[in-house]
Amino acid sequence: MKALVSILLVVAVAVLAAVPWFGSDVLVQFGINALLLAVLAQGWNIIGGYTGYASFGNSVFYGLGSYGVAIAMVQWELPFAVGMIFGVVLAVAFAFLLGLPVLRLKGHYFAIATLALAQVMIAIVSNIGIAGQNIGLVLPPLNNDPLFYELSLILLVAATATVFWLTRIRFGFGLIAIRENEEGAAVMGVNTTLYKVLAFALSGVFSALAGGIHAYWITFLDPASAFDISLNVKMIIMAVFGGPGTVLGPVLGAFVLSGVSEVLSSEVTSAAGLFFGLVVVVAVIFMPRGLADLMRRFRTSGWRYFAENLRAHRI
Amino acid sequence: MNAILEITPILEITNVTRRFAGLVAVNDVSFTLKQGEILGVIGPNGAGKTTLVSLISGTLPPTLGDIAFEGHSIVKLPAYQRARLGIGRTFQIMRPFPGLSVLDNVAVGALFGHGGGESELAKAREQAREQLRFVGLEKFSDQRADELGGPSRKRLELAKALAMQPKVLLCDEVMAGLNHVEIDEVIDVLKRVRERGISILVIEHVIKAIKSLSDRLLVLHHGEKIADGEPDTVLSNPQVVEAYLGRKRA
Amino acid sequence: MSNRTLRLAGAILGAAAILSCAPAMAEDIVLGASVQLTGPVANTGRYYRDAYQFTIDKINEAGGIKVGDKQYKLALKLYDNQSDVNLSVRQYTQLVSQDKVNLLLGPFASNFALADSAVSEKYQIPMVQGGGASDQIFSRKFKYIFGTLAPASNYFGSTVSMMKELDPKPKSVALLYADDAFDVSVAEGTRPLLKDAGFTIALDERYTSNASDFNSLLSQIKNANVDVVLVAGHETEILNFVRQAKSLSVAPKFYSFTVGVPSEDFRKALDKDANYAFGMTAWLPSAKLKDKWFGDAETFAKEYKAKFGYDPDYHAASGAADVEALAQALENAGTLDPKAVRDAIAKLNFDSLYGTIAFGENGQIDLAQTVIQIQDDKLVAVYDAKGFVEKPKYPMPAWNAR
Amino acid sequence: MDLLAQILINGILLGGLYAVMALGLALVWGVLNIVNLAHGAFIMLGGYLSWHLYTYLGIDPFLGLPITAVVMFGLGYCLQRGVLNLIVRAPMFNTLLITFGLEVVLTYLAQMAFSADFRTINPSYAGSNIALGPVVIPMARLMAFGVAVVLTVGMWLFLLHSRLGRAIRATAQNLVAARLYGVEPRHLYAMTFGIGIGLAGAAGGLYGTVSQIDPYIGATLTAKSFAIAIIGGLDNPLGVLVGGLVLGIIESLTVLYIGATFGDVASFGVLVLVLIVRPSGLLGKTA
Repeated sequence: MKALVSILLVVAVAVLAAVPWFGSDVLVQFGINALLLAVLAQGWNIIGGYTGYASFGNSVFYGLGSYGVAIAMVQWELPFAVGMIFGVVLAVAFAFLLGLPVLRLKGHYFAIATLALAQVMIAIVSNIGIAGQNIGLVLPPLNNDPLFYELSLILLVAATATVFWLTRIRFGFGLIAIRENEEGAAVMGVNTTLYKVLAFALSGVFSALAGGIHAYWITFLDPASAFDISLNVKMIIMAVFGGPGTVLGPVLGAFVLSGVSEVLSSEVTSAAGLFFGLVVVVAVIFMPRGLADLMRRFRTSGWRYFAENLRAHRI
Repeated sequence: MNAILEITPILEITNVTRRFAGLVAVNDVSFTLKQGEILGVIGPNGAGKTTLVSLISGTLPPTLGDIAFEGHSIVKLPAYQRARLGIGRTFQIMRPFPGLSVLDNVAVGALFGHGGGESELAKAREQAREQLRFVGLEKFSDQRADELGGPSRKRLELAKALAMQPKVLLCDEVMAGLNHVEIDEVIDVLKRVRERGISILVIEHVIKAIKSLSDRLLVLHHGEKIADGEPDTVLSNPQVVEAYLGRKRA
Repeated sequence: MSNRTLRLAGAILGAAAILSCAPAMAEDIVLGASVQLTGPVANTGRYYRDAYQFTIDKINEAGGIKVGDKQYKLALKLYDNQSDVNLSVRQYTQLVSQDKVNLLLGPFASNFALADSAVSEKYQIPMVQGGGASDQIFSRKFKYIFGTLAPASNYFGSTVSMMKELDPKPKSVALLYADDAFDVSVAEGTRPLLKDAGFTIALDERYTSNASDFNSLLSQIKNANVDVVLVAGHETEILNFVRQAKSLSVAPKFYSFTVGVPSEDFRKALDKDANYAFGMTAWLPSAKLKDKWFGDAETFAKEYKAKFGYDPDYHAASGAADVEALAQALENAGTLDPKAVRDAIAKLNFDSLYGTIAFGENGQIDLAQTVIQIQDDKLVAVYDAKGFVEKPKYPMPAWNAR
Repeated sequence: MDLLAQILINGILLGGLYAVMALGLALVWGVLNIVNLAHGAFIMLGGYLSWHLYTYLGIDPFLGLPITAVVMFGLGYCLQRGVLNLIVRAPMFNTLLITFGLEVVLTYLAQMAFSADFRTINPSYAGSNIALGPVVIPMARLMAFGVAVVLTVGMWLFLLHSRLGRAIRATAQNLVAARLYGVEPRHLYAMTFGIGIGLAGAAGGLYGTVSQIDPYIGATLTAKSFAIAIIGGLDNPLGVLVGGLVLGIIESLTVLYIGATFGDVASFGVLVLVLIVRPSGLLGKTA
């Protein structure tokens, strides 16, 4: 069974990697977007799914990564790779400086504090000259979608491999222990503060890299789109829809929801947003534990699965 | 027994006070726990027993006073560092890692506990399995922790703490809610723990259970220490009787 | 994997497959666009949807256009970008690479045009857009982007010229502008104009786009006792600004706004309070503006209102001009080849309902702004390149003296 | 000096409006532990309702507030009873997500029903004001402020002295406490959410008299409401009033002394600071 799953995964990655050779330009475009969203969902999975902290600040990392690339390329005329590193440095610095105080907060308070941080970043960057204030920065265009696609795919594989690796090492176990019972983890010797900050930073690294790739690809960046909170909500929805705290759930969730959303925006264009909202509401009600849980338990429970969920969570 | 009592105390609590917004939960309490000793702490509900455990394990900072472990003050150390020095605790309100299997719950202790723990997952799970065998939970290894019944959870708490390879074990009401047979089993487990050289501080509400287990008893009442000594002497102390029986005394 | 899992996977693949089967009409020339039909800027986005469709229908009614020796009809492929820049970039790519549209029409707003012009440049398909006026769009040396809005930097040009001739001549000016690309361009262009004309800038404040509370800024304006207030912003901001000015009794001698004044929506929302407000427009529905398809601008405005139930403003006219520019360029080029059409667009010089369409070196059109004012609930042109058209109501009376 | 006085008055009046906006959010969050991301969308709906009452029936927006509040209460009650009650015991993310989904749905429905055009509620006195020497007090804002104070104090008395209010407060501590007061929990949840939404509706009516309403104002208003609720604390309506005033004054002063693009830096910066230093809010009980 394990071998089968590994083979399937390798095949899936190989097929995905081959898309630019047989797929249309639009499919590649859609792919870049879906892959980057999957990276974001996977990045969020580290802090939200494994560590249990509902971060609304991951769009800050994404924005810092975008601005790292944009500032380096536009203002300093440095190569893309240097910009990516700069973005990651910004994100990690942010994770340590603000993670320390903010990660002491629990539950909704943490969520709201990170939400506010994203707002503050929009407001601050709108006033920073080197970041183009609220007008934004225009990057030099690079007409090479297959490259962006493969970069995104590599990043997603790296993020997923990292998460898989986390599940088999002490650090990952510590994060799960924090999620399950933080006080309990502390008295068993888990350095909760350090672990949380590290998880926040790690999750930030992937988000920042995704932001960097996206900025160079879309060639335009302004504070509202870089620190977009609805992007953060999207990554949470995707991770939660797929199954938070699982290795493949967030990726699956990102692919499925990106597909649904893309079909909606091209087929029922004027009501796409409405349907997306309805899908979210219905999904939360009937499968609050995500696709991964659905797949695991649907085999045994069948359609009763949905009724069981309802019964378990209502009052 | 006397020989053991002479050695330097493993845990020394000096004039510790903890206040919560006007309420004094623990008031100027001092005592020692000696190497290899089993010290019972009793007292009525609200006497400050659980607070005391939290102060020692580091989940609560004391308002005043000092706590020393093996002669060094640990009062400024965070909980995880105290755990790594060798202080293990169980929780009265049992809070396992609900989503993890019973085995992995215990493995967390082996991975992080005393001295920083075992870094390899496989070895940690091996150690965890041993602890489960020790407390008699082996057959539940693969179940989710939140699917365990009450009595089994008490044992899980013990196994988790033991997997940390602690030098001191703080047990917060591990016998509450158990029947006679189960209490006897736990007493047996704790005695075997002590045979490994681990010092134990047992907090208990039920006097009978603790009397046979403890080398020494300490009584808390309204956050203050009102007695400390041989179990029989302490239990016949009129102040203790009053505290426990309260109004019924008349 | 179980059967059920496989079926689920199948459904996902199926969803992806739907993406790859949007048929394009073979005989028509398809123009593609992605505009804001939903989301925060949808109320201006619809001008473009309506204008594009309206103009294309009109051209088709007249038999379509002749390219080389073949007669073609025009068709529109339009997406809703939900006021999301990233989505609009993806939709333009889809239009070009999947739907294989022949030419592109633009989105509304400068930040969208800025991002979307990268797509037309990348695929070398010309885009004529009438919704972005920021100078940034045209300073990138792109060859495939053309704009039919007058340059942002000159929006207040005619207003400043008029201010010099007012009696009594105003002295001090407050310049307020939102912090987006377009409005910053406006402010940067206006500052030197004011200085050259000898006005003192008493207050020069950038504010956050979408701000809804102007009480603090208004109090500062009142405190500085300025004669003129110039605001470059968005319609909702201007609306709040005017309402709050009234409630704080702030009445400078003169105030003028980059947007709002020409739009019916704005006048309706403010009712009588809209009076005395100055604005500018590069377009007025005048019978003097002759047009090949509509006859003249007045007819265009009438038919437009009859069809959609609201008055067109310069956004709509600019959108109509975009379609006409493409149609004219196709006829001139005599081929559907995008590169040839691009060169034909660059050489365009024809009269339309919007004015003379001729693009400068950078791809932007240069149209003079006419100063307009709302007088007795009606929109009146007061000053254009040739001087006063109608007497401006100046100075503005205090709010309680109206 | 006159300018400063005027700015402070502006800030205080703005703060009153802010307080009403956040009152319902704080109640729902504090009692039901539901972080309602759709709160702003309900304010928007309340604004539209008030606008319709004024435009088509000629009902003064301030006199129409009770109608708006009652209708919105009904909507809130039904939503909690029919939808949100289904996921009360699900993991925390889910309430965030479902209310986000609701926000999207409400926004789109509003756009379909009311179009993207903005609306204003413009009664004859909306632009009038009272002059106190050099300081000008806008009428509509003053009235909105009055309503804010009345609603806040009313909420406070209701929670403190009515049976339902006490049951609601008890529920904030313990989910099943409602039973002790003889109230069925499902009903109590729906009542609480309904009251929260009713307050949001009233806030929408007030908002329409001083600013414009369009289908997209919700998200910003939600963010603002969070800031206010957090700054003031969740367990006391009077705290929310203080939170609103603090935020209103800070924003006005920031615009005056630092610049008009720094208002959001100030308000959300204060929010983060309060969260870090005093997570229970300025007036909240310390944990």
